[in-house]
Parts: sequence; C-alpha cells; structure tokens
Amino acid sequence: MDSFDANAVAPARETDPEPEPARDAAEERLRAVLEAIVYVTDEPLTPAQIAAALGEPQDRIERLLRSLVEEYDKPHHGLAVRLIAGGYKMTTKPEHHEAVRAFVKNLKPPLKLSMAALETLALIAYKQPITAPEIMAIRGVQGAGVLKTLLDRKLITTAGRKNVVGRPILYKTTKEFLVQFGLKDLSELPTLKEFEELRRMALEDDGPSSAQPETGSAPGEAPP
Amino acid sequence: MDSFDANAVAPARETDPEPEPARDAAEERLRAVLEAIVYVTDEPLTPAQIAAALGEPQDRIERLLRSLVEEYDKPHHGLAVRLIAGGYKMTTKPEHHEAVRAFVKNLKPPLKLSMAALETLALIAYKQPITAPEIMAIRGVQGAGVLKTLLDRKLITTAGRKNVVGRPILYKTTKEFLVQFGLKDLSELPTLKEFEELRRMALEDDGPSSAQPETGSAPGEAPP
Amino acid sequence: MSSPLNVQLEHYEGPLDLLLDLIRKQEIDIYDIPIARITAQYLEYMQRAAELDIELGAEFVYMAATLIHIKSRMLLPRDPALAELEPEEDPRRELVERLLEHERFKHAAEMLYQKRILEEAVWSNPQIHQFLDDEEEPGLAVTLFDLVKVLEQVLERARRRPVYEVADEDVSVPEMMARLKELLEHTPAGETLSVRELFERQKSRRAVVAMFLAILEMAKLQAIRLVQKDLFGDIAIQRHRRFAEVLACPEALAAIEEGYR
Repeated sequence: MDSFDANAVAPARETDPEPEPARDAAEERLRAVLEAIVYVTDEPLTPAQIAAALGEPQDRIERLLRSLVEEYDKPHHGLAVRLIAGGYKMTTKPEHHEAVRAFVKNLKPPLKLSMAALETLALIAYKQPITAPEIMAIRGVQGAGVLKTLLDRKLITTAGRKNVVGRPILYKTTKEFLVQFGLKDLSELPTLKEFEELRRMALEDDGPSSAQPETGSAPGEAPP
Repeated sequence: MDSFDANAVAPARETDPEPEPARDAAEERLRAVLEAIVYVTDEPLTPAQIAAALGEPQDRIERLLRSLVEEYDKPHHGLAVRLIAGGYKMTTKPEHHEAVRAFVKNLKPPLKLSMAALETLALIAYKQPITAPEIMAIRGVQGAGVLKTLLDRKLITTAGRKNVVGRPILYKTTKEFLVQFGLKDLSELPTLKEFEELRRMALEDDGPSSAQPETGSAPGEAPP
Repeated sequence: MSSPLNVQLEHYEGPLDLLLDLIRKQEIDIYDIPIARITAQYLEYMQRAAELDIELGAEFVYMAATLIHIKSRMLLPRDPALAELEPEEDPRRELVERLLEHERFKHAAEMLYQKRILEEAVWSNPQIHQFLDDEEEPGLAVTLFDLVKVLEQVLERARRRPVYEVADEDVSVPEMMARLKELLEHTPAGETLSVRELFERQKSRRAVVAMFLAILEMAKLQAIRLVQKDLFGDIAIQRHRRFAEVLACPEALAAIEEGYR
C-alpha cells in the first residue's frame, strides 16, 4: 500500500533510477511538512525562507516543493500549489470556481482596475523604475492620475528619485502586484521582444494584400 | 500520462472491481471539487449540505469524501481531511504541528506597524529631529509606547536634546529605516507636495469614465 | 476617401489609441504608414468629435500637428547631395516606434487583465492564525507611500483641531472652560470629545487638574453632558442642548471665576 503510493505521488522520483527506501521515508515526511506549511501560510514563501526556517538544504526543499506542485497539478486534485511572486502558495484551481464560490465565506473584494490603470501598470512592470513624466510620454496621455490608485492598492511603490532636473520620483511594481496577478516573477510577463515578433509574424502571415474577411468595414467601401 | 495519474491517485477505486473510465473522469472531477470545497470552508460541512449545493446524490458525495479522507490519511500527506461533528474539514496533521509551529515562529515577520506607530514614524521621518511633546502636539494623542516600539525596531534613534525647558529628547530616523523603505537617503522621501499632486491628478483623471473598466477596449480578447 | 470612422465615434484614451485603431482596422503595414491618408482620417475624427461637442485633450491637437509635420517632411524633395552624405531618416520612424511601444503595453495590459480573471476564480484559505500567538497585534504592512499618506492625514487632523495649547502652563479653570467651550463649538453636532484625549493633550499636571475641574463645572452648569458607552469605557463630552444658552449667561461664568480666585 505504502510503496504503491510513494511511487504514485512523486513524479520527481520517477527520474530517480534507484529508489532508496530509507531516504524515501524521510523525504516523505519532509514533503508532508512542506505540504502543511504551504497550506498554512498566507504569503507565498520562498524556498530560501522555508529552507532557513527548517534548517534544510535549499535544493532539497526546492525539489520537494516542485514535486508538490506536480502532484497537485494532476486533475484529480482541486487544489494547486503554485509558484507566485517567487514563493509557494496553496489555492483552489480556477476551473472549479463555480462550485467553490458557493462555499466561500468572505468574498474577496474584486480588484477593479480600468484599462488605463492596467496599461500604466504594465508599463511600470516593464520599464521600472520609471518616473511619472516618462509614463505620460509613452502613454501619450496626460494621465498619471492612475498612479495614486496603483499606489493605494499597493501594486506599485516608490523607488527613489531619478537624477534629472526636478528629481522626479521613480516607481516600481511590488510583490503584491505579482501576487494579485498570479505571476511567478517579472520575467513571466511576455518580453517586449516577444510582442514584437508576434506582431511581425502576424504581419507576415496576413501579408499586406490578404484582407481579412471578418473586419466588417473594408477600407475600400465608400463612406456614407 | 493521464492514465498513469488516474490509476495512481484514487485508492477508493482499488476496491472497485471494474473501473469504468467514463465515470472515472466525472468522479475525479467531482472529487477535485470536493477537495477544493473542504479546503476553502472553515466550518465542517456535512455531506448533505454539499450534496444540496452541488445537486449531487448524497451517497455519492459521502463515498467521495470518504475516499478523500483515505487519500489524505496516507503518510506522504501533511494535511488531513477529517470528519468533525458530522462534517468534513481540511486540517494539518497533528504530528506535524510542532514542525509547522516552529516554522511559523522562525519566519521573519514583514514590517508591520500599528496606525499609531505609523503616524509617529511619519512625523519623525518628515520633521526630524523632533521631540516627543512635539509629536504629541501634532498627533493630538499621547503615544509613549509607540516611541519605544519604534526604538526597539531600530527605526528611530535619539538625536540629542532640544534646548527648551525640560530639555526633551530629540528623535530621528535610522539607517535601518532607510533600508526598510528602500531609500538611499532622506531626500528620496516623497514630499507632501508630490503626494498632493498625485491626488490632484487622480481627481482629474478619474473623472466620469475611467473609474470602471472600459468595455470598449475589448479586454476580453486574448493577447497574441 | 475611405473612412473607418463611418459607424460611430469611438472613445479613445489618447491619440496613440486612435492612430493604432486606424492602422489596425485598415490592416495597414505599420512600418509603411500612408501618412497622408492616416492624417486625413485622424483630422476627420477630430472634426467629428468637435461637431458632437466631444472635448478632446490637448494631446490630440499636438498629435495632429505632429502628423502634419511628418506629412510635410515627406512631401519635401530631398537634396540628393545631402542624402548621399547623410541619408535622411524616415520621418515616420519615431511615431512608428511610439505606436509599437504603445501597442505592446496595450497587449500587456490585456494579459494582466486575463491573469486577474484567473486569480479572481481562485481562493486561498491560509490557517496561519492557528499557529500564531494571540498577543501579536494586528498591524499593517507599510510602504513609503503609506508614510506620506499618513503624514498628510495627521497634519490635516492637526490643522482642523482648534489651537488651544499654550506655552504658559499656568492655566486657570475659567480659562480652561473657555477653551473647552471653543473646542465644543468646533465639534460637529452629535459628535463627542474624548475626555481621555483631552487629558492627554495637557502638558502639565496643573493643566490636567484645570481641565478636570472645567469639565465638572460645565457639567454642573448643564452646558455639557458626559456619556460613557461601556463600563470602564472612555468618557465622551457632548454639548448639552442648553449649551449655548448657559454659556451665554455672564453671571454664571463670573460666579465660577470668582470661586477660583
């Protein structure tokens, strides 16, 4: 019974050619503790934090956490262990939201952000640290007003001042930003280069000539 | 990969003589939903409550909940699904409580301050060096304990005495304060004027339209 | 002239949004924008907006000027000799780069929006409170922005509070009564003053005693009411409905003044 489970649950060990039963029991226990820890904590915990607090080597912790992620990733689990903001955190899976919602006591307040706020946030995420005038210049709108909303929601914070005339305040995104958007880290945002390539590819595919049928108002048609 | 998972995970099915793949997928999904529900609720939920909410037969729910209990009972899990007062609830396993408690204790808490401490710290940061009576006069309340908290946390330190009657102690912020707030020096503190500027811009921008996400800019469309 | 604007006047956040929309709707190669056509369409949009009394920001006007400038530069014949020495940059290049960058952030914003939808469908139920000691006071995680926000609030609060603190600590009961009266006059109807806070604001023992006696005298005169919501709770001062009437009576005040002489 036990050995069956041990094989079943830890895909990480599948790559391990020789399973050592003695080590396995200790591993199993440590993984159980990690599961309990990830379940208990509210802030995503980094492997370094966990390793330090448990007095275990970080690579061991990381390996076990990864195997937890894989285990919960399987469809028979309704929970997930997720890597968010550089740390691990347990949540329900989004696909079960309809059933789960009915049982949630305190509904979290929705994070309502305007598209302008999201654009500014994206801009800061990519270009940080960045000043308000720089944001305005790129967005082409006189609208740094959303900055206060983003600051109030702790999605961005100040990051010193830029050494130019007027010494404007620099802004950067926070850990809360990663948490709220479920991002592992900033590198998870598609790079600007990737966007560029996608755009180019789209252009090449469509070609300059092939007008797409779904765009209703073909440019050739006469105006009213 | 899927078949491997499906066989590995559901011990309830081991007793089942004839596994039916079609039913299994639905069972798996329902059990995942139950796992998420049992995780999310704080009060133990009875099978009847869950069955009613999900519109499923109660015996099916009961059987799946029992299989969840069995699954989490295995030693590689640090969590348990327990039957308490006629209802089901997810908890950590008692045998790991010591480890979890020790872990939580070892976690370095983030910089958390009470409102009184925050107000006092703000005054010291912006008006330093400043005396306790001066802080009290501005805040309008006495907060002797707060200074001690801030001193203990090494966010402020003494800066001599003021040459007035009673020669009260002057306070200023420390290097630790700069570190905690990610500042190079005090000149990087945002000024009140800048703050007011932000607020003014927010008022202008958040005028009629941008408070709500705009439906026009099609956020529903998938990014490329 | 073909127009992609023939259905209705859409709302654009800024000129870059409008330009991008014109370009993408007509499937124009952004690296080779027909500047004359786009400029005409852009101006048409502005024209229609004006007709419909829709106010466009200054940035729309500025962009119009930029477009016209680019158009004129493209029309100007180049000096072949100069072109050989220093090949002229495409006048559209800077605009194209800005447009592309703008578009990237629009996509990134959409991606964030998607991510957020996913996060809203997800719940977490951390049980850390079961492992924390009870005495740990609930606090708030703090950013630099909080610091300046809080400072503003404190200063605002201080500004609204009537000034009654005195350097001279030798304050008499009638003087303290006068201050209390002034304070209460500035307190909105229905609101209360905290006795504890009043005491805490006094800088000397004498002042605390004077405040204490002043409160008692005013209560005796039925100028104020003392309210205590819970047993051992803070005592609050409220204006009595006869507040103005009583304190307008000079004899009563004079009698008290005499009593403390």
